[in-house]
Amino acid sequence: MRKCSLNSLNAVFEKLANDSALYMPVDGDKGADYKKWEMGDELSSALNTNRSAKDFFFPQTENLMEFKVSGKEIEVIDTRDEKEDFVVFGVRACDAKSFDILDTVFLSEPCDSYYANRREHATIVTLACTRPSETCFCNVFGIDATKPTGDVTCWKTADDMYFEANNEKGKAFIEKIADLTEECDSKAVEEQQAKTKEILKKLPLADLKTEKFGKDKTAEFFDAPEWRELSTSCLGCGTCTYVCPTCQCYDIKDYDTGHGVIRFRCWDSCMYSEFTKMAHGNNRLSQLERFRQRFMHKLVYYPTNNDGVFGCVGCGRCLAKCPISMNIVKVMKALGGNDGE
Amino acid sequence: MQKITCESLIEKACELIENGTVSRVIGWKKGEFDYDLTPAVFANADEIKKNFIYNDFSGANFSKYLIKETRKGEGKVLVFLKPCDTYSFNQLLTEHRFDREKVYAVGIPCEGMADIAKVKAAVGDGILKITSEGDELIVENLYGDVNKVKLADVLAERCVNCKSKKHTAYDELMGEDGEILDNNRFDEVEKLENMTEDERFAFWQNELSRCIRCNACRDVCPACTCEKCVFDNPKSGVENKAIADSFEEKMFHIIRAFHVAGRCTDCGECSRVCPQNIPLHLLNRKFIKDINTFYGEYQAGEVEGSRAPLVNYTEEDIEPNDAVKREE
Amino acid sequence: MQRIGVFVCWCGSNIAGTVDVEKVSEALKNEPGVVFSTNYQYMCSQAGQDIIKDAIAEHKLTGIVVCSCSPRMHEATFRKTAAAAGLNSYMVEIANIREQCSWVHKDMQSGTEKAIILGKAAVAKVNLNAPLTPGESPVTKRALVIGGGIAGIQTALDIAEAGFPVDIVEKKPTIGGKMAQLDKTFPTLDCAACILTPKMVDVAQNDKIRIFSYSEVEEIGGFVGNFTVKIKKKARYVKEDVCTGCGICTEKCPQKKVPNEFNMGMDNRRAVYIPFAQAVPKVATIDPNYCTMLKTGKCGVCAKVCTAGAIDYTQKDEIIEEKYGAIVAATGFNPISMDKFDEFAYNQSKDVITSLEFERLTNAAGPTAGKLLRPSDGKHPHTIVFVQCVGSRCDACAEKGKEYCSKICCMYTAKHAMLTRDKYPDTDVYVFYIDVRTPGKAFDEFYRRAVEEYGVHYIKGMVGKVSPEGDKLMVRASDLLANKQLNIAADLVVLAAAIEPDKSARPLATMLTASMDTNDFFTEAHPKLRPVESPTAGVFLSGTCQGPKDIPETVSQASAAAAKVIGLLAKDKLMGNPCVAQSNELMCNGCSSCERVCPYGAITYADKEFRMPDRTVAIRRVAMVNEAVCQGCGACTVACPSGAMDLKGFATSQIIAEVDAICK
Amino acid sequence: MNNRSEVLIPKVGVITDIRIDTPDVKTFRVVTPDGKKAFDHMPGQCAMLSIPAVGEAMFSITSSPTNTEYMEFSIKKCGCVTEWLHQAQVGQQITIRGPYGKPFPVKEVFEGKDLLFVAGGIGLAPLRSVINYCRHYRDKYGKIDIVYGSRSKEDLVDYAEIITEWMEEDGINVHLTIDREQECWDGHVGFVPNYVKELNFDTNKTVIICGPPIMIKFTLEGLMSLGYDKTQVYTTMELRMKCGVGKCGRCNIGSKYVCKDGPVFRCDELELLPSEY
Amino acid sequence: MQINNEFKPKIVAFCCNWCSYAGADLAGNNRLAYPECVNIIRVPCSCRVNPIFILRAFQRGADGVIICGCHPGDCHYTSGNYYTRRRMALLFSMLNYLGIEKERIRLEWVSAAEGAKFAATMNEFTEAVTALGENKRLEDLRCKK
Repeated sequence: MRKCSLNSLNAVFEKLANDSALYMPVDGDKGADYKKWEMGDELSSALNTNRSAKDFFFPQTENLMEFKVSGKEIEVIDTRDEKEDFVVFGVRACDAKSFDILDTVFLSEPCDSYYANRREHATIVTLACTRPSETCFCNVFGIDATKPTGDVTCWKTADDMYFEANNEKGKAFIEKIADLTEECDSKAVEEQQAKTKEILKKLPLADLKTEKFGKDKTAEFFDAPEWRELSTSCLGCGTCTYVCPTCQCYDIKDYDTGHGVIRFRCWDSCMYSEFTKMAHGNNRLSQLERFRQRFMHKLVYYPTNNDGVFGCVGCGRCLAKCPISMNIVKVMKALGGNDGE
Repeated sequence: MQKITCESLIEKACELIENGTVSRVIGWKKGEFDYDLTPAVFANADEIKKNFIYNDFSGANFSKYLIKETRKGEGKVLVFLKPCDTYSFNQLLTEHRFDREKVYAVGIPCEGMADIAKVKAAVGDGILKITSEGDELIVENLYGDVNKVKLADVLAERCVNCKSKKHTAYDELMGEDGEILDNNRFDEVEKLENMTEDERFAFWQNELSRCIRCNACRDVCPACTCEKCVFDNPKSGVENKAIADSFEEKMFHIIRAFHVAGRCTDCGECSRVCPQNIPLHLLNRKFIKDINTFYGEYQAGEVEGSRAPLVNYTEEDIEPNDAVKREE
Repeated sequence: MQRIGVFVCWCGSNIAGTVDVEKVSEALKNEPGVVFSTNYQYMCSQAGQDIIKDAIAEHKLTGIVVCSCSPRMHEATFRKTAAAAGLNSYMVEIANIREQCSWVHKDMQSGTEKAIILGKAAVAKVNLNAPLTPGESPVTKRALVIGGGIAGIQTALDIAEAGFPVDIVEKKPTIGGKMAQLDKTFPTLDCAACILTPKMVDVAQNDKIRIFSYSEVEEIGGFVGNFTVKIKKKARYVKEDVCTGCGICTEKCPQKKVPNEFNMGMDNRRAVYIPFAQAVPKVATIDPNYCTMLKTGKCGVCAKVCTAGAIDYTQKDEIIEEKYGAIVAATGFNPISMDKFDEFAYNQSKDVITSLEFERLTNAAGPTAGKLLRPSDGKHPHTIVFVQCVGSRCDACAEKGKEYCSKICCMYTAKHAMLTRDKYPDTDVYVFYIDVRTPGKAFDEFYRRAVEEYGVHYIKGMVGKVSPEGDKLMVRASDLLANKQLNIAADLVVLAAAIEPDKSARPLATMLTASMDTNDFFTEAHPKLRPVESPTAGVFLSGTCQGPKDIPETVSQASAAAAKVIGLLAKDKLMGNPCVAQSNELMCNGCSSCERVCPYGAITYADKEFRMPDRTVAIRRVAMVNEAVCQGCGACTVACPSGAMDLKGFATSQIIAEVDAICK
Repeated sequence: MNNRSEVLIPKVGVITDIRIDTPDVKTFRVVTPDGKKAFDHMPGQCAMLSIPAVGEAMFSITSSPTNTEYMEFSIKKCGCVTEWLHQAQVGQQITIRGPYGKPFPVKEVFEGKDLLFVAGGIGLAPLRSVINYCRHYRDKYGKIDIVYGSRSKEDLVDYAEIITEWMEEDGINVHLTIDREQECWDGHVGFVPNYVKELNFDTNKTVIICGPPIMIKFTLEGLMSLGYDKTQVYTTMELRMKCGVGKCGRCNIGSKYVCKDGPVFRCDELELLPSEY
Repeated sequence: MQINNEFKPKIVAFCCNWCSYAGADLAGNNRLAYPECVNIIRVPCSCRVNPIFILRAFQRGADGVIICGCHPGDCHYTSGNYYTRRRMALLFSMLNYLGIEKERIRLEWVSAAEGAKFAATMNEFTEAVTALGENKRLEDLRCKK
């Protein structure tokens, strides 16, 4: 483990930024968001960014290819280019875990080269949580907020920033800032972890039960009567989907610029009424079906296909952002019998 | 004025559902915390007693739910309307969006609703419990602190600039009715107007560039009730799902604001729900302000059946070229 | 996607002079949907149309684009061509590369580029065209003529002659208009009354013609073939059907001090009056502004003397609603006010008069019983100065007067001068002119007679100032040909005041939704080819409401308008404009925005049952368009927030395609 | 970057032949610009065809893998892509990517078995690939029965091939039916499910079925009543597919992704999925 | 501001069929020149012009958009241009509020008789837009070449 004093943190950032693009949460007047670091920017102390860190690998829109059409002829232009290395600093445990989930989707065969390209060039530097919010429930999914994953894990104490590499990429990162950091023991970190864990236990959602959900539970929940009431006030907007670090549904669309056609990929939301609309019809016609799809996917379908791992990381963004305050916690409680016990 | 209590609403709802006046009640349902209430439809008194809640966070405007709810089955729907909600209610009626006969509207007075983001900004995150005491909220957090904050300091933006305490529609009123208020809701618009063109552009570029096109503003808006939105319709020429260019941010918000111009009741839901905290109400309010300046005072939803300014005209209307300030 | 043929017209050198037509047809070949592209010297010629027809057959075209002159010119031509070849006529789009390209641009390269862009836009549009079929509507076989001057009279007589009922609405108590006020008519010098009054009688006696005199049009609704008009019959306080026109009341009325408008205010009439002896209808009218009985309730002389018992002081304005298939505007003209022309001392001296006043002074039925006497002292004037172009042909930036030539002044002034010299050879007559314009049959001969035979002094030059000095009018003028200043001591100065459309024309145009030019003359559908039709279907133009005219021209236009009306009324059904709004009920919110902006009331609502996308069934209020009533303005399409309203022929997708093609 | 393969980037294909099958079905022959097949596939697999600026759409490959020269797609007009294709002319280029989905188990399961194909309308398109594959390797398969029905004679897709090739071949029985009586039709009249029941097939067959959902439902019931088991019946659901690569999140029925786990399903597998189709 | 002499703007003019389109024809008849960059789209009435069309034009690369209709009171359809006037007043004001240069968009009433006004208006508008330079604030980068 290595550390540097918070006073010299800027020097570390400067070093990193000189090397490759460095992104980190920076406070704005409307909360924290990831930003390319420039001298003068300060690492936000906010728990979570407005938008999740998935944008780095799965941006809201990205051009896939271009076409030139003339008469009856079509030319396909591969517009991909190899990305440059970049560092994402200050990723919280929940978001860090979300990358694993996105990986299972995008890196599984056939591998998505756009995603893979970005993923390979990124170094993820995570930051342990110390002041969780009442909306946090990552522990429910087995995530340790005090020891997030990623290539490098950091802990920020009152005076210092601690670094620990988790893999080769991480080691290379530590190596890069070796001059600016010093080797240290993990005592302060452990103290902080213990303290945070105490708080984590007190979280109102700490004892949310997941046992009833998971692998192969489709039949149990699919026709549950609760879906009707749960979905009744859902507006069908995409807020939960778009702030969610693990939602990865997309649409591929073409845009005719007048002098060529760009085929691009953009986020899509399974909550949208048009989501599954195709030439032959719409697979999920009612908001109930769409609402069910989103939560069944996180709680049942995804675990079924991925050894029981849930498709939610408990970051709490949807709890904070849903216009009508409907969210996965309420769904789990209503379906899982947590409610009113 | 006596603050309306949750109990009195529950009592009223139960009474109306039990005496058969209504068959369903649209109300706020308890959440995980004290502030995350969910709009819900209650079908019986037991449910109401168990889960109905009304507190300083009962901000959600239910008017729009009436479209869907009145299309379902038999019986009337009970809806509780705060003064600002009645404007949306009226506007929807003006546009024939639901059957008035199928609704029983109970007007409830409102002293302003709290904005949880402001509460958190004031007392920090990790909130376990919020209780109301007089004009203060008492907030307990994870870390054992108990903080007090004045409700007046954490009011939602629309409540700070409340335009009216007067109910413009109801079947029954609980408590006393208020008056249309003088307010400063156009101050921020004016501030922007007084900036230079470049400053305004920079301001909006910065705000709108954060848009993630989640459609929350549209989907919550009581004026955006189109059976099919132009942004979902491939034939409209503006359909898009995601913002692939900064132009599309502007396109979406200009067109949306234009479509609700003269119909927007300034209920503030768009800004409330925006996950990116874009001050969308400033767009709609600009239109309201312009309409007031150009065509005389008009507030959508104040009078049922009133003719919206954009479907009206006089022979002496301002010329578009003059509508834009030519000095600077 | 369509199979589109592109036809680029050279229009001789009109287009080909500035646009490389070969390049245009070549460039458009590669546009999506285009399967054939060619160019030809005159596409509108028979040979050109044959090229189109052949191509439609040979290449199985489903749409065509003609790059040619304005669609306002030949769209109809090419639509017919397409129809003749079996293609729906609304599958034709015109790219306007003449008026809006070759004629306004000079550079070949950029002109060609623009023509290609316009062609691409038309191709993009036609790709989204759909075949349209016009709807049908019935024709009310009755015409309305607004204005009862010679124009209105002639139009009405001709229409009635063809067997269709006609109503004339005249705001004055009698028909006859300006011509009734004239003395003689140029160039033949017939007496105006002698040739007009028999026509007035014909009107009165024709059982196909109804005259609404002393009436005004209040409201016009509907559309070609189906107008609904509200006519206000003003109270004349005399029962028209009872009054015999004996005139006793007009002699006995004690209120004698009413300026007589028929004589241009140069004498007085009574409060109850018949404008002139041959008035039609020959019915008295009580002027409510002067009648003591109506104003104070005390008098009643006329009622007492009327043996027929026709006087009715309680009469009220009456609104008559009638349906018409066609409407003819024949609202006529007035001389402009002389108020702004202080230099001619019109308001200072009674002896400065307008030409129309001069007509009354020389008319046997006028205030002086036809004797030419000065209004100020009743003496015979020995020096008369006529001033031409007073308020005509003015500078655009001048604040008074009109830019146009009033057309009739040269001739009537020659007439006045000649008649004066003829009757009073002892009179010196001067005419100051800018130009003398006499392009008409026997017109120039007439003018030359005035100069050569009658010794009228024609002086090219403008009068600078007229100043009353004693009983003389000092006229300061310049003689441009002799290049000297003239000072003439005149006894009478006659101003040839410009004429302007009657003030009632503009509100009428608004009611008719007919367009007007900046001078308030009605705009014709085409300045050359459709000069008697308004662009608004079913509205026709007769006489000076369309532009300055003399009597023969007015009468011929009146007959032409009548011919157009007869053609329209002869049809049993009209084909409507298929470019009308359509409501997509699946998207309609039923919000009423479209209804509120529709000027024609073409939108109605119905509650319909729908299967909603989520499988539920709901009853929704949706808009429906009455295609026979809709005129296709498109106001509703923008008022509709959901885009449920679209306009056939100008669909949202089509306009967007044009925008895209242009901006590409 | 070009060393990374990317399935979403399509190849260019050329339409070399267009056959009008029915009033709303055309069959398109597609090869690469150099005249080759775009890729190899197995019966039941799909390909994503697209036209830039119009969109992408998934179609089952109608031609048999044994056809080494080109691919064919029988396409019914029902959306913007298909409408566009229907007005396209020979020589038009499109883009193509694939193959997608699990094919029919022609080797693993079908070999050595008697096969019964049941198709309705455009549902013949995916089955034609299997039928012609089995015809190519005729000796590996038992008796083949084909029940094919449509609204009318004109709506029978690929009627010419059925008449001139399938009906002429030994060991293949083709049973055609149309919904309503029609002049110049002396064949069977009636709906497919009833016809299947009437034909009273032995229960030893493996059934491959494709058509409108309602037809599948009643045919399945009919087969059950004849004594069939759902494990004997295969169907395909490619209509739900969107991205084809198992990532876009649309085609799943419960936890199964049609584009990866399907589109070919054995009917008992479908039974286990939630009733969302 | 630096005026780029090379810059040739792209201008879309929406013209009412009854007045300004005819006015443009009249300008043509009278050979009154105006720049080639003005491209006219014919609409039945100025009230057919949806703000969407205007934004679309800017998106697709227009540097200026001008809407021409009948003079107030002269609408062929009685009231269409009155609605246009309100819609455009609000739209122009909103665009300006968002910091879009107000000179890029204009509305002019041009009658069928005003060929000279049409040409003059187009000349003047083109000049104003040229002075502003390329449309950057309402551009869609994808549509730029």
